[in-house]
Amino acid sequence: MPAAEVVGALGTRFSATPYALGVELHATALLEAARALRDAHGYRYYVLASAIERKETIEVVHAVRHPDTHDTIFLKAALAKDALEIDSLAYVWSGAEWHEREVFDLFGVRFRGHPDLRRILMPDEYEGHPLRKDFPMDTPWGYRPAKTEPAP
Amino acid sequence: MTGWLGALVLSATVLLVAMTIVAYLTWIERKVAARFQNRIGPYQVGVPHGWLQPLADVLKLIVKEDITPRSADPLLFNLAPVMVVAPALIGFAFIPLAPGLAVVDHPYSYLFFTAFASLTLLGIFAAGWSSNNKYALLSALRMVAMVASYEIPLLLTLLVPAVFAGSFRLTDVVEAQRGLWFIAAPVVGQVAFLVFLVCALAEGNKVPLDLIEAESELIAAYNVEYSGIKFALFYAGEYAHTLAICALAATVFLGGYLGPAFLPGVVWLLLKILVLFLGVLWIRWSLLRVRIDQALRLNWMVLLPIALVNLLAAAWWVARS
Amino acid sequence: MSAPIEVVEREFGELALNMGPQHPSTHGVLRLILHLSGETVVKADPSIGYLHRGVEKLSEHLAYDQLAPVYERDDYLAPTANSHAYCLAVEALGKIEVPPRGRWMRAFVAEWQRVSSHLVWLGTLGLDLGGALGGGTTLYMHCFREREKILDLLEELTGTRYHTNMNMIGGCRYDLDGAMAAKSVALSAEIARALPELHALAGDTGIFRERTEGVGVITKDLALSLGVTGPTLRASGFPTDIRTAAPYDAYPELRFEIPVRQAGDALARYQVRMDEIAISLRLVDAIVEGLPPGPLFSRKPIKNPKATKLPAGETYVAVESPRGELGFHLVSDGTAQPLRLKINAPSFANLQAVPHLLPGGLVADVVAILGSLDPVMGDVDR
Amino acid sequence: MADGTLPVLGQPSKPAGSLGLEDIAEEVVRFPGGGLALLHADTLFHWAQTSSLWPLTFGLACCAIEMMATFAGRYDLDRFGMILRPTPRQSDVMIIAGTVTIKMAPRIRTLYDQMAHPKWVISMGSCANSGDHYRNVYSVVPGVDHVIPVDVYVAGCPPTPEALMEGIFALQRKIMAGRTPGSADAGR
Repeated sequence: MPAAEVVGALGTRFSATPYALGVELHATALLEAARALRDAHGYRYYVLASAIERKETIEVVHAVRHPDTHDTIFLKAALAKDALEIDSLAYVWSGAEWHEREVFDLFGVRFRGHPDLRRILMPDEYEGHPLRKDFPMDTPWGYRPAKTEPAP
Repeated sequence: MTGWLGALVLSATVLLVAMTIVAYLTWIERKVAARFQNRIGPYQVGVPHGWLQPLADVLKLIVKEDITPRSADPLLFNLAPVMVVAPALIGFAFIPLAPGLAVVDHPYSYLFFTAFASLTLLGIFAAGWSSNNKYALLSALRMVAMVASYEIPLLLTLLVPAVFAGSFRLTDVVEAQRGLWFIAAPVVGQVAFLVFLVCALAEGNKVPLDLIEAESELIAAYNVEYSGIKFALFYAGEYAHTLAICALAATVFLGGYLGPAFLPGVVWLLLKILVLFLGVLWIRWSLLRVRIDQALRLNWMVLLPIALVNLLAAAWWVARS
Repeated sequence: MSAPIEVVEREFGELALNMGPQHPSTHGVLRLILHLSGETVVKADPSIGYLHRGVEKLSEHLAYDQLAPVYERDDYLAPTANSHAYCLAVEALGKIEVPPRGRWMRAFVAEWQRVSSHLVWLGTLGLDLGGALGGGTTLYMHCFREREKILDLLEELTGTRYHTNMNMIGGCRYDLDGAMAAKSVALSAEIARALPELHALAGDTGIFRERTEGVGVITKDLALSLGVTGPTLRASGFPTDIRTAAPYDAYPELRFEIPVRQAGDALARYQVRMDEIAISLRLVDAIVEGLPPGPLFSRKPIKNPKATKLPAGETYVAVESPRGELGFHLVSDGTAQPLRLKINAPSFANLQAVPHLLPGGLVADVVAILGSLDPVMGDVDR
Repeated sequence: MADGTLPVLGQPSKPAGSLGLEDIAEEVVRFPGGGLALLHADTLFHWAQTSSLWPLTFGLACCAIEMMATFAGRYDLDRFGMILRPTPRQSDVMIIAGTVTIKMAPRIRTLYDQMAHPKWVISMGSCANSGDHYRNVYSVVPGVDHVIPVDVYVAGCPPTPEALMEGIFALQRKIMAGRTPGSADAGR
């Protein structure tokens, strides 16, 4: 789906490597690339933010779309697990605000410059980031009792 | 049966009949609403069409736990239900049941009735304020805004029958309608009735003007903290108030107990009240709710000028003839 | 009502009102912290997550064939849209072909559920605007009367009322026979006849227009930047519909118009959805007419679900659910379970508009705006 | 009652060996129509509670839609005197319709505590009964009975309106039998 010339332009300007859905770029280039994508290429429609946990890294993914051509492009930036901090895109697309809060809540990635970085899905006083691979699925908390039967 | 004994028997009878009617108004409302909504309504409690439903509701509410929240003002909190239900019931004392027969036949009974009907709303305010709940508070504040504005056109239109009859005694007002019911008075009567109906919807807390008990916004509004028998009193008070307003409308606009002689006057009165109540239900169960600013705009921009002009027209008509 | 209400910010003269999670018109378990000045909202802070069921974590622990019914519980007003998007994602990654009849049957159920979902939306909007003790309940009852007929048809087709479990990877499970096709045609005509009645109870009344016109306006810029989708986006002037923008299944072969309104207010959202009901009814008839013959599915779930493996890769596939773009971002590492599965929920995106829309309105506008956005909390929280 | 649970209205108390009211009542009941005259107060009140079960307007997830469908025209719980009340103070029965999460559980507890006695709980659907397929997920309480006592469990995902109505009838039988609220024995 991504438009080839946009991917190419991003690749030359921000040394990003194309992949199936968009481009992979360095975490420090994300904010600039996002601004360029919105202002120069017209990708004004925000789709989603997500994160993918790999062996060594956590990849933060943003997806944005051109409202007229309906081209979707994914921006992916890998973070080392001991330095989970990346620039927030909440001031580029305001739709990123809640999505980034969700990634923070579930993965523990901190977003620099986010207007209101709080937990969104889990209770405020919850410990841990549930979607991390080292977080057991049936962790007891609050009214949730300790495990009494094996997980499926 | 003279003197105080007669008055006692009469008032006890009126009170009992009024309370029974109030209880069955809830059943009528549920059945009528069900008809509007393609369903059956109460059916299983009591063999023909759930006729024991009001009894079951009242009994259940009596045995239910009666909670007074710790942060509430206990005096006002417990007094408020009585303040709602008592004035509405007192109002029935002034309704003429037959020529010259009312529990209280006072020369200013008309004014007393309207005063007591409005007192009910004071009880609602007390409930909303004393509950120490934000939804109840918002409801109480809305009530003050609504009542402070809707009382004015309401009273102005209620003056029209008094002007026609030349008396504040309700029995006189009825007797003055022997020739022509006041609703049939050309233009003035119909306009007065319509304005009264809209104001009564607001006072009686019915959709589309039920901003005091806006269930989808303020949960249960002023009675949000009330349970058990106190809630039952609110429930009864709401219907008693509606009944009282319908009774007033039947008395001053529809000729009260007057009617063809094959039925006694009281039956005519009850029939007129029932027709008015069904009319209110029809409005209530088919319209959506307006917003508070729209309701107030309707009052100040539309109802109040119309009521004023209408009152002047009524006075001019009476002075001319 | 439920959580203790204590904060009163006296220095600003504001009243902090806690609306939800248990409130008649928050459409489930949404909680809104409203800061009121008088009755005017000055700040709104939605709090979500009261129905967060960890579906994304759960999907990393189950096999591909086991997952489709799990997602049906997410957006519980249009369950097949979820499994539909999931199956499309797996099929895209695994290069699995779906026979034509299977693709058309998926669209058939999806369109019926769009109608039934919009009917629930209209009924609950009525409850929001009219209260449980008024005309709103009447509208709600009439909507549910029509919806029950759709559920009857779906129950006859699939065995359940709305969690149909219709879609599976490689096709769908249940087939339409001649008698049911005739029923579907008759039913769509019946509901099309009932639509004016519903419109007369809602949008045709002056009070409804007064309550919704100019309320909760989402401007074009805000709509794009927030990423609101579906009818909410189309009411703001963008004719964007995944069914035509990135057509899937039977939709490339179907012709239908996309309703658009420019105003972006609650009334426009109402009009878009009402038009969509009519269009979906025509679509259902078109699907029944053009249903191609042939098999329903290309593969069956196998006995040992863990044996199904997808090649490593990453894909994003979206469908147009009744609430908008419902996308599945599926990442596979070549094992029997997804490495990561992100559900891009339309209600989540639409609900994000709430803090931008509520300030300046009254408490009564809050419920009107929420009702017009049609959030489903299972979809928001996942 | 002895174990600290809530008292039930109108429990008859009779000294051992004496001819109590109940024995006389049994004699009278043999006459046709005599039972009506000697209707026990507790039977009367249980009947009232059975006939006017007001649920709290409270839905969590998918099951709430089926609950709404049950209140709507085709099934119409108003036939049995059930009307929805939006505030817990005025409701008698709480229908837990949907998945209970750890974030929602304290609120459910608060709502339950705010209800006035006698209060009943129907757990509707597999999620509220046991957590269903979310049972092992970090954010889900595996069954609402970890939070509040439950009277009737209704199975299904989601239960059909008929199943919910059967659950309500089971609760009515339980109330008529004078069982303590919160005891999980079905009133058969």
